[in-house]
Amino acid sequence: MSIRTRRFLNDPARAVAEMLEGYVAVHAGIISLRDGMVVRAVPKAEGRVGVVIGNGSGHEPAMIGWVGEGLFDVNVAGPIFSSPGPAAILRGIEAADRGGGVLLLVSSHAGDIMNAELAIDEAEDQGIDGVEMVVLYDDVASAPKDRITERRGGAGLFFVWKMVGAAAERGDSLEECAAVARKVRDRTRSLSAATGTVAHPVSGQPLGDPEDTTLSVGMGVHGEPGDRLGEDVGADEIAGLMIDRLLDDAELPAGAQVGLLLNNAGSLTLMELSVLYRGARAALERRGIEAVRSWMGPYATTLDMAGFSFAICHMDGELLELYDRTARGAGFTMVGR
Amino acid sequence: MSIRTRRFLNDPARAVAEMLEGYVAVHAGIISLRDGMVVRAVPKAEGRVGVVIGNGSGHEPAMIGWVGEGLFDVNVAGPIFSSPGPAAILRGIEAADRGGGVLLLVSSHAGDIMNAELAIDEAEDQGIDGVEMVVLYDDVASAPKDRITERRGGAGLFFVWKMVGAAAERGDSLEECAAVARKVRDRTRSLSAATGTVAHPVSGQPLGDPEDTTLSVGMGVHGEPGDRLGEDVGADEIAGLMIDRLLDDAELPAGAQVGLLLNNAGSLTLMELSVLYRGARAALERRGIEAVRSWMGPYATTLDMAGFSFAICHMDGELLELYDRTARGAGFTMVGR
Amino acid sequence: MIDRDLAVRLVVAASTRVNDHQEELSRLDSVAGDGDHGVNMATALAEAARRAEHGDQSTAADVMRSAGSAFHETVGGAAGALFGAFFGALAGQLSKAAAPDAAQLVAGMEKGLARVARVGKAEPGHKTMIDALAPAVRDARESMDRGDGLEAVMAAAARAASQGARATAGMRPSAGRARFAPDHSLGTEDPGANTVALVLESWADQLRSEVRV
Amino acid sequence: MIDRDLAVRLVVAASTRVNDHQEELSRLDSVAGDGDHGVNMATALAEAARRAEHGDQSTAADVMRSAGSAFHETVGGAAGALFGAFFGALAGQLSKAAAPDAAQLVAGMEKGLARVARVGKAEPGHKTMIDALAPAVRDARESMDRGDGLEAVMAAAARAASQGARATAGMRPSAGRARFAPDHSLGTEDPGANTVALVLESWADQLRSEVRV
Ligand SMILES: Nc1ncnc2c1ncn2[C@@H]1O[C@H](COP(=O)(O)OP(=O)(O)O)[C@@H](O)[C@H]1O
Ligand SMILES: Nc1ncnc2c1ncn2[C@@H]1O[C@H](COP(=O)(O)OP(=O)(O)O)[C@@H](O)[C@H]1O
Ligand SMILES: [Mg+2]
Ligand SMILES: [Mg+2]
Ligand SMILES: [Mg+2]
Ligand SMILES: [Mg+2]
Repeated sequence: MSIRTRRFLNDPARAVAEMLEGYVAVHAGIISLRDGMVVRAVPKAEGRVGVVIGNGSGHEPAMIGWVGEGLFDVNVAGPIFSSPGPAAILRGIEAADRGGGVLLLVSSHAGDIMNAELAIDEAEDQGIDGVEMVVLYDDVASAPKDRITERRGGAGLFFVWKMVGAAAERGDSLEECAAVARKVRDRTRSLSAATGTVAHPVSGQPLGDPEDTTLSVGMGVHGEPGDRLGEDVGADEIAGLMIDRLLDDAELPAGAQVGLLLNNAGSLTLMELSVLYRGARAALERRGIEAVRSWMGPYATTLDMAGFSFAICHMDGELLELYDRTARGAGFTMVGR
Repeated sequence: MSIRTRRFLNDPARAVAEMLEGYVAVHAGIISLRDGMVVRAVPKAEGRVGVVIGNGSGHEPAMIGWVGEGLFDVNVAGPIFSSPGPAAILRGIEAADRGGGVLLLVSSHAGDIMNAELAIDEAEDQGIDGVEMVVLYDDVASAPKDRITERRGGAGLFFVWKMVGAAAERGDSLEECAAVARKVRDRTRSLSAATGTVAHPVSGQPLGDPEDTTLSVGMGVHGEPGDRLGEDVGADEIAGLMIDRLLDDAELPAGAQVGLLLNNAGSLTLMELSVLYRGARAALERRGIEAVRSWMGPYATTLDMAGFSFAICHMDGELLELYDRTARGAGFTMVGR
Repeated sequence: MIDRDLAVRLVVAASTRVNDHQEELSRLDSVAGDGDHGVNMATALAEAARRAEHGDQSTAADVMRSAGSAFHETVGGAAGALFGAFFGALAGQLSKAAAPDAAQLVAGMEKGLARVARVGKAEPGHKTMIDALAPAVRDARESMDRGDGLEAVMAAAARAASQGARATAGMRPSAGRARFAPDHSLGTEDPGANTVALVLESWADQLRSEVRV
Repeated sequence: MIDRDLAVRLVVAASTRVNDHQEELSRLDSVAGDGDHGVNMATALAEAARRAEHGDQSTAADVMRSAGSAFHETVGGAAGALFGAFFGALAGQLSKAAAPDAAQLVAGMEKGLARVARVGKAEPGHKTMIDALAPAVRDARESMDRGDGLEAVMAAAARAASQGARATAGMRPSAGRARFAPDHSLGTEDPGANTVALVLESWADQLRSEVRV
């Protein structure tokens, strides 16, 4: 097996810009484009905390599909797999400002953090204040637990996005929103698996070895390599192994309630996802853990990667209340309970 | 490029059964499993028309994701790419019966029609009546317009499913629902394109030549081959060419209003889809056609095929009213206007 | 005479034969179809054999009827519907005699062919299973009319089916999935026609081996 | 003296050089990164060159500041942030003299290195652009302290950067994306270090060609 390099694009260098145009045109009632950024078609109420995120493209529907009621106010999409620069992030901060302060969420990747810090320096220089930044990480494969702050952001950020968006929408203060972000982050773990790799649409370069189709566990959202697994491992075994590793890392007691996310990294079939989900539920049950909320589908992709990730978030009453609130994005909707 | 044969499954022969288990577990509030079939968790009101469809698997989220309020009552999923047999379809008809008659929708493929006809014969033999069957087709590539009834079912069935589901839910009679199905079918056209092929998960056999990565237009939902296009055709050109062919076939007058569907056949990235959508909108505008409703995403897939299809449905007041009604399936939701 | 036990052996023989060729059949189907024909047929026949061996069918007709249901219940698809219809029709004719023999078998194959043609709406030359089944039925009838016994009749049917299957390579399809790319499958035999040939060959071989023993 | 026009020529030279090597740089990045480094750097430098050639910057410092902004506005990512920071710091030092020369250039490179280290939190030996930039800055300073002129100072910097980039092949990464698979990139040079070498080499060549003419 090798990888698909023939893509349905015009000029690849213009792919991100054209994607944004097309995507907002489909979802005109929910989002629009302003200054190259995806913003809410109907802005949040005045005085509320604005939530903004800048990130590399190629992970759609994250994050462009997460702008909307109960979610983000602004998404600044950078080039493929590359954080936008400080100037663009600063524009995003300004656009998200509804007078209640702005929370800048950053997925922990070297480039994202650096550009966000440079943007915040710039904001300070310009006398803009009330900007808070929270760095998010969840991927257990990227660093041992005693160096947890060195972990990178993975699919588990789903839970942070969802709950912070809900908190900001209902009127929590900037400090409260930031506290929710840190709390959810600290209760969330993710781990990914994939077979094969993908090609960068602009350079045409594969991420890693295109001929290597070994199943690897623990790879990153930009194709950073992980550990290899034997060829004949079935879905139940893979799911079980991954869930065990997440639960061990989180040290959850039997009886704990979790949110369970099964994220499609790109080209997995719904058939495979459903079979893996079934395996994960069985693995959770064996450990006495209850999946009280579940979501399955493509959320944070790596282009058309044939892979997936599991994330668990240790729920409590406060988090469930936030999780269940209405959210209306182009790529994620939840009708409040 | 060749194709992915390593799949995240347990025993491939049990993949469909395990998929159904996993899928209904994720979406427990919306659907459940009964006798191997996907049924609504909350049945439709008594006396309404039941809507049922039997189809091969491998096209998810169609049709398992389309069972729910405003959509189907029962989905009978067959083996991969294979219609279920008459016995299973008959059980589906019985399960969908709410006392108002049952509409059996059939996508025009040899096996689906034969098995549906055998099931209806069987139903008659058993004294079950009030069953109506409508055969649906929309794929302009599969037969010329003067033999339109020989065309096969494609992604445009989206519009039929949506509107028939709405009609049945609001209480239209069996004849009225069947009339809606035929009306929408006759006003809908679809056309698909793909590069490369996919492997059958059970046999491991590729559909067609795995080394052939030519872009082909007009292939079927089971990988039936289409016409080839040159290598260097960009997304705008492909979209324009396909939209033109749909409009020519439908003979729509300038000023006509259409619903536009861009269906992901499996592994296309949202980036590519969005760029293609942008191209299609431009092509429609050139012909003076207005896309009043749009939907983009994976609906009827062919496993992880790197392809897509466009469908247009010529709208009028009646159809818009039905299209805009609330629908709540695991794989398709619309909040009524 | 075709008694219950012989019918069971025929179903088992067909299952074994098709199972041995399932990859070849799927490969043929992958050229212009969806690549599952071998799996479909092997799965249905395995279930048919399981039911025949463990079931409580008391006549040959019951065995064949239950084989037909196995097609309809386990695989679906085009070939599932058609082979199910064929076995159902065959069962109907076998049930017309207390001790069914070549006459009922040939009549059953004729009914089966007619039903396959009606359900599938395909004609000879459309590159389908009919292109193996129609000559097989014709030669079986001729053989019986010449006064041949069960073994010879089935040998004639198998020979004709096999030739018919080979001949589909030169045809352009106008039924089934393959019709969407008529030129694509030129040079490749039709998978369903091959299944017909394999089943009839397995029956001819089974009958021959029983006579010899 | 580094005047406005020389600064423009330096930016253009860097852009041309990196553009010529962009595929190689992306290939290096694809081993343990995301395969876009060549595209990133070529895109940013092309925009920097465009601004330099068509812009209305009146000093060398302005040209370098606008190059830094080009990095921050067009590419983002790790290298975008870091190279943008480097050019910004360089511009800051150049602006301190009316007629900036080797002294301001070397001071600017030192400031740039410090800012890259602060923003990126990486140290020498972590297999990053710092492993080319740090020796380059050190040798440039030594050369200047020996009394060398601009051309010789830049030649020394380029030599050291190039050696530093080669040496990254033997390192295990502990910063950037590549750190997640430390062994994966053993034997492969760091892409960002190579860009540093290419840029400084293009500047050394440009200065040498101007002296000769
Ligand atoms: N309309 C038809 N009439 C007769 N035989 C048909 C018809 N359609 C398909 N077939 C037979 O079915 C075979 C394909 O069977 P199979 O692959 O199991 O089903 P499917 O096409 O549903 O995947 C073809 O090779 C052909 O012999
Ligand atoms: N923390 C860091 N400190 C110094 N240099 C870094 C750091 N992280 C990355 N780099 C440099 O950036 C290069 C990668 O740049 P690039 O591929 O353009 O960005 P990205 O990693 O965001 O895709 C690496 O080769 C390395 O030289
Ligand atoms: Mg990058
Ligand atoms: Mg099939
Ligand atoms: Mg088939
Ligand atoms: Mg990179």
